[in-house]
Amino acid sequence: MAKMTMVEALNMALRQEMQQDDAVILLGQDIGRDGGVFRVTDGLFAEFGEERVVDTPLAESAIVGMSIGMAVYGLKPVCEIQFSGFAYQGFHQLENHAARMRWRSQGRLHVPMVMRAPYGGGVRALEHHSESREAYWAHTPGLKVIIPSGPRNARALLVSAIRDPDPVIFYEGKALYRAFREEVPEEEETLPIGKAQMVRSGDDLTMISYGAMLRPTLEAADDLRQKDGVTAEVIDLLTLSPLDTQLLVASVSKTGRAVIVHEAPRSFGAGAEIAARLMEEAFFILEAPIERVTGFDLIIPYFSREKSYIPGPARIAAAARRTLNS
Amino acid sequence: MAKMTMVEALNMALRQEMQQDDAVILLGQDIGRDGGVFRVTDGLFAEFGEERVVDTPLAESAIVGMSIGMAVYGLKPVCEIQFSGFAYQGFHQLENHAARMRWRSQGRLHVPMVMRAPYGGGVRALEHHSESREAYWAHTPGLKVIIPSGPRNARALLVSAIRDPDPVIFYEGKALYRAFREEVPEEEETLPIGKAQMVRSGDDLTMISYGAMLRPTLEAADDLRQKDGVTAEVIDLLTLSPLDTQLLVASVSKTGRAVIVHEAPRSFGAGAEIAARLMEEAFFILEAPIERVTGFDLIIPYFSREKSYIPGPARIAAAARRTLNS
Amino acid sequence: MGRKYLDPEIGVELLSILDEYGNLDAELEPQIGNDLHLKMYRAMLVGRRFDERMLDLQRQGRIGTFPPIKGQEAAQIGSVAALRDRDWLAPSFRETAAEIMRGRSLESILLYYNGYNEGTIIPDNQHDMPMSVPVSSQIIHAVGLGFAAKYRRTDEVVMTFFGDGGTSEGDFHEGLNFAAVYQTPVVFVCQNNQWAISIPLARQTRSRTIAQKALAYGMPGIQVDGNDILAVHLAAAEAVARARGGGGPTLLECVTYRIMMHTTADDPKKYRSEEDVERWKARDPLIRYRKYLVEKNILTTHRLSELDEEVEKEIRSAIDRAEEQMRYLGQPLDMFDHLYAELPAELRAQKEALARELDSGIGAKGGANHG
Amino acid sequence: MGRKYLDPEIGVELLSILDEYGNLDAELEPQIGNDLHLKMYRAMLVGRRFDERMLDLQRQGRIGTFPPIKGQEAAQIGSVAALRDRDWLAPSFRETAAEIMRGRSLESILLYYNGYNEGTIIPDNQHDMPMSVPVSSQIIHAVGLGFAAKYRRTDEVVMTFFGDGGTSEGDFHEGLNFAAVYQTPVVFVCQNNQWAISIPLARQTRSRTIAQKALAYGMPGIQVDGNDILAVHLAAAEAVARARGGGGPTLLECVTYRIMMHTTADDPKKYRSEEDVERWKARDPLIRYRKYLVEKNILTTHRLSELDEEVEKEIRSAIDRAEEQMRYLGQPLDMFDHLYAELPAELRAQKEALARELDSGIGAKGGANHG
Ligand SMILES: Cc1ncc(C[n+]2csc(CCOP(=O)(O)OP(=O)(O)O)c2C)c(N)n1
Ligand SMILES: Cc1ncc(C[n+]2csc(CCOP(=O)(O)OP(=O)(O)O)c2C)c(N)n1
Ligand SMILES: [Mg+2]
Ligand SMILES: [Mg+2]
Repeated sequence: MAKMTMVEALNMALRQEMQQDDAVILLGQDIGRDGGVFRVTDGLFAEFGEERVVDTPLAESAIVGMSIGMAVYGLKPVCEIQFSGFAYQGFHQLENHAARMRWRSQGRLHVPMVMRAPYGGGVRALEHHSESREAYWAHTPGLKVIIPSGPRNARALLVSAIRDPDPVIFYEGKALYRAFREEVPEEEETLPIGKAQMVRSGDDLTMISYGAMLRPTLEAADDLRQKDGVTAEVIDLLTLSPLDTQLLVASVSKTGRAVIVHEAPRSFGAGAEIAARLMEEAFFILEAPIERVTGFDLIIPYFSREKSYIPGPARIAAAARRTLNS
Repeated sequence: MAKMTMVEALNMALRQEMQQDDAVILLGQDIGRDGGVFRVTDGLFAEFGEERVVDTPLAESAIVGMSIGMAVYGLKPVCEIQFSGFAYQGFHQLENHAARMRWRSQGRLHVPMVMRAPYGGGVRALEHHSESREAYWAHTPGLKVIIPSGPRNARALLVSAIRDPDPVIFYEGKALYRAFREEVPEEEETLPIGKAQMVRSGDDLTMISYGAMLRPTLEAADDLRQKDGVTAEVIDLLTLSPLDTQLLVASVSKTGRAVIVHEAPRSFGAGAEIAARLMEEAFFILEAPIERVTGFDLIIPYFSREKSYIPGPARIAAAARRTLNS
Repeated sequence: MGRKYLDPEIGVELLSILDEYGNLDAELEPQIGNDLHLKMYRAMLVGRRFDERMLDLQRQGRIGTFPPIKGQEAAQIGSVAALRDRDWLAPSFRETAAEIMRGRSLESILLYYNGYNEGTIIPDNQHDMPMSVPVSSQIIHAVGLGFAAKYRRTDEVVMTFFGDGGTSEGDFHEGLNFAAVYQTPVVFVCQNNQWAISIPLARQTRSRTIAQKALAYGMPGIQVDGNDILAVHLAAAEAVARARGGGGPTLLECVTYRIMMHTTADDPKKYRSEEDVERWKARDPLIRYRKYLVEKNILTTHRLSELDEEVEKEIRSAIDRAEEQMRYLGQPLDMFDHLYAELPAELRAQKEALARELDSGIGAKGGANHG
Repeated sequence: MGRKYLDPEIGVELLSILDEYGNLDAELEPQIGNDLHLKMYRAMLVGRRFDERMLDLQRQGRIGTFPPIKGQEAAQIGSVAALRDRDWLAPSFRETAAEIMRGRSLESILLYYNGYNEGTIIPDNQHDMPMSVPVSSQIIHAVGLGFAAKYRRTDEVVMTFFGDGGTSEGDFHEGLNFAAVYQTPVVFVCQNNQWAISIPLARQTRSRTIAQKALAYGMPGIQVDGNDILAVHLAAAEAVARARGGGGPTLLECVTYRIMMHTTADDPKKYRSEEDVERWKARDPLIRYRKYLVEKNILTTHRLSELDEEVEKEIRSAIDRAEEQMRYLGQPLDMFDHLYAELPAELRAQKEALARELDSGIGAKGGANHG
């Protein structure tokens, strides 16, 4: 097993799927000769050529729309939107068509496409390059939303996403791309879409997070254990939609307390749905209000202030302590 | 006071604001000679001419984007998107610019625009003509989201929206356009943005709704009173963002129980945020899980099935009874 | 060094073979076999009569809102007649005649306009896409289909339709640009019927023709008399041949007219004059074609009246079959089918909740709502 | 009846007055006053030197990622020099020189690229929009501004900038179409620098020129040598005059080249050859213009070196002022300012929560993060 960054792991997932299945085609801006602005497709143009690693003109609606046509034909397009903040130009193609084609055709036509996009802050980027708005897609019936938290699960989930018969939005935390390395097996590895993972078991409260927020959440859990002798059960959602309610409810039924952490704005964000479901399914077990630790209801500020916007371990731990003490 | 349909009331609001302020300009598809596909702008082209009632080519991004430019210049554009299901073509203009211009310019430039769009089902329309996805806008910092429930508050809120210094998404329930008439005063009437209304007071549970779902919610409340002798406090949100948490919490603090009703898909919808806030602010008062009565996590079916998709009084009352009996 | 301005007034000639007075340009007259002539005429006839019948049904409340196609039959039939079965069609919402020619059943159309999702089912052996309501959004799907067909080394061609109003959408621009860059085998057919609901072409764009928009993409463009099926078919056949031969995409503008209302919910009197409509009625593509077929002895007047009867019967029985099906179609629980390959847990729970509701009789308030 | 195809190969002449070898087309030489010449040259010089200096700062970690403009100074300065103060500029993200010419301070640019929202503040007396990062999205704002300026009976003109890649976005198409339909006073300036990050023009569009895309909108289009400030200025002045006179919009294509990387995060070696770059370096717009000014005795070599020193000083002190300001700017709580005219209750609560966090020292983990 090689130690890989998330960029390398994603690159391996794409390469291996392309080697196995010539229906897998990549398209997007600068993914070819340039290898992608984050290098996720590095080397694939050289290996598979311009027919399968397709540099596109500068138009997101067309990138998504062309992927839909390819997918209906029977290919498995994986398109890259250079930054998730520019996916909205293709919003109507995703909502009007990618999410509906199977339904509209009564099962005749399928759209097995993946839309990859880097999301989130923390890399000192310019405006529109640091957004987290995964809730838009999660609220769109017909789409699935996957957000990995590290190299190994990113690779396994991307393979699963490519093989999934339905359209998948695959958000990659920029801050994770090169943040750390993990052992990633050369052999095929997949992960089930729609299943969360308990990454740390505990008894006193449940901490729920995903993507780039998992690590600060784990740091907060460590802090609680060390300073307060409190053990937190930490859940990594991995898939935001469909949501793995079962695992969340099972954990909270044990701990009676929950903190949800995400980088996206708080209001009408993913945390609200998670909190609502826990409240619905575990109401009589809950011992304290569920805490949401999230980005503020603001546009993420330019990078000199972004660290104060993005939840950090201290903010998360403080919220956990509030839950524990109420 | 004349008895008006919501279409007539909205028309009056536009006419009066245009008469008072020549900065108010309307633009959209077929709003001129045709008077709009729902006749909301009927007669305004004749009264104000093509410079102020602007028929546009068929391009939503340009309709929203041109409104932004007009607003920055100092006009007060009110654009109509023919159906909310076609607003996504302008999604990036709303998220990238309308919602950000004041912030981006550090308060120098403002975007006092209103985007009107008919939303929701129940009128036997074709695909994409019956959607309710208000949560997309509510999750977008920088926008305000207003959804009136009848002729009188529609008129007052549209006036407030036009005068508001920030961009407002104004969703009009198609099913309400001609459903009933209300007395609407000729004199100026406004309503504060961000304030909900208690439309019926009660003690046993709180029913929260907005837009076209208010009336079935009231019918359900009647049913509960008659059949179960239960009094429900019914709250009409009117503004979805910013949400009037205070009034909601006050009511639930009294009743201890809540049912939230909307037509939009359940998951990651507005009901989740409302439930989460009530859980956060009134946790120790809540006596039963908050019920969400919503559209299913599906694309609203073609009209032969839409009545089974859209929450009706019976479904709402049943949910209320579950809350009361748990 | 030096200067020269582009002349923005550049226009395109109209390709016309059989004009409204029945004059024929023998040199350009395409050699079309009688079978195809018959097939095209029959499809135009079905398209016309079915459209008229649907209007009655709509007025009687037996179907919902729909967009009539009267007057645009030649633009549609002449174009798709150039396709092979294995080719692809990516229609918008006003290609009823084209869809029928391609094999879509009349029942499915009636079911669709009566609010049944079952009305969009496409026969398995058919390559076509379901109609697309968001204006011009389907254009880009055609490019993706064409890219895939080329990638798979087939000689399949994709034809997509859109209106004059559709040329204003960003998707039109992005789609044609992608098609030209990748030289995908796509034929872009604009049914320029002069109106986008209440907006006339002159307020939709300032370009003198739609065909010239092809210049922006380095793509061939041609404008034809859309009510002249010979001209439409010739131009379409050339564009299809170019695409099939690896010559890339073409923009084909068919100049025609929307004789009826935009949809049955629309009232054209609010925005256009009757004279204009009358002038165009005189250019009726069906009558023009019929005259040609008779003069050429391809069809006898006797055969024509037989065809009228056949088509009447065909439509009547389709309506019967559709109304028969509506008795058992439209079960509420079916709405949970086909969103995903597999129903996620949350949706399963929602489906069960609806099932319970229906059993408990609460569902009574729901259910199909015809009429 | 009959037929004729459009020739998709129609192109446009290049407007060129002062070529890379210093040859001058005296007939076309615009009569520009010495003050304007001086103003334009100085702005080009500041643009060039500031760009070079920012690259150093970025390499030293003293500012973040930014897009260099080297080689595009003439396209920018020649264009905006045709505007009056009351006119509007709607820039994209690579118009640093144009923004400076319009009055944006060097400090504000440094603050912006150092992640300070304060860096986008536009002086009150100025009509310009802040830079727009989403490609081509600003084009439509320009049309709205132009519509409003016309509605208010002013003679203000709006100029908007975008790149060659930007012409592929739907917003480019929708914006130019709207401008032509409403005849708004807008000048659309495309800085065709041959590259969109790693995508060369030939893979961006199949049209031989960008100027010819104007034909799709019935709008005049012109292509000029973008490194020839005399040509750029003449074409821009004509387009601005047309717009101001009620003649409607123009598409102006400036053919230039992106000499440097796309942004400091980009590595062009991955996708383009050095020869190409070298060939374009020989066409340097600044050197070409300086030569002209000296030959015309508009500037002496002595004055030139004085200017070099002045500009050096100006940049140095701007950097000092910016770094001085950064010591007190960037307070976390300020992020809640300016989203809405009035802070809604929920946001007030969130602001208070952050304030408490900062007091409690938890905020220590947050705060400004320079370098
Ligand atoms: C994106 C989008 N915006 C608006 C509409 C509403 N609408 C339906 S058809 C139509 C006019 C279309 O005109 P045109 O493209 O000329 O086609 P035609 O109706 O004439 O066949 C409009 C505005 C839509 N369906 N999709
Ligand atoms: C809508 C959108 N998509 C993608 C990007 C990322 N991006 C920034 S600049 C750029 C290339 C722009 O090329 P061009 O328009 O030629 O301008 P240039 O960079 O050459 O000045 C891309 C793809 C963006 N900013 N906006
Ligand atoms: Mg039309
Ligand atoms: Mg460029």
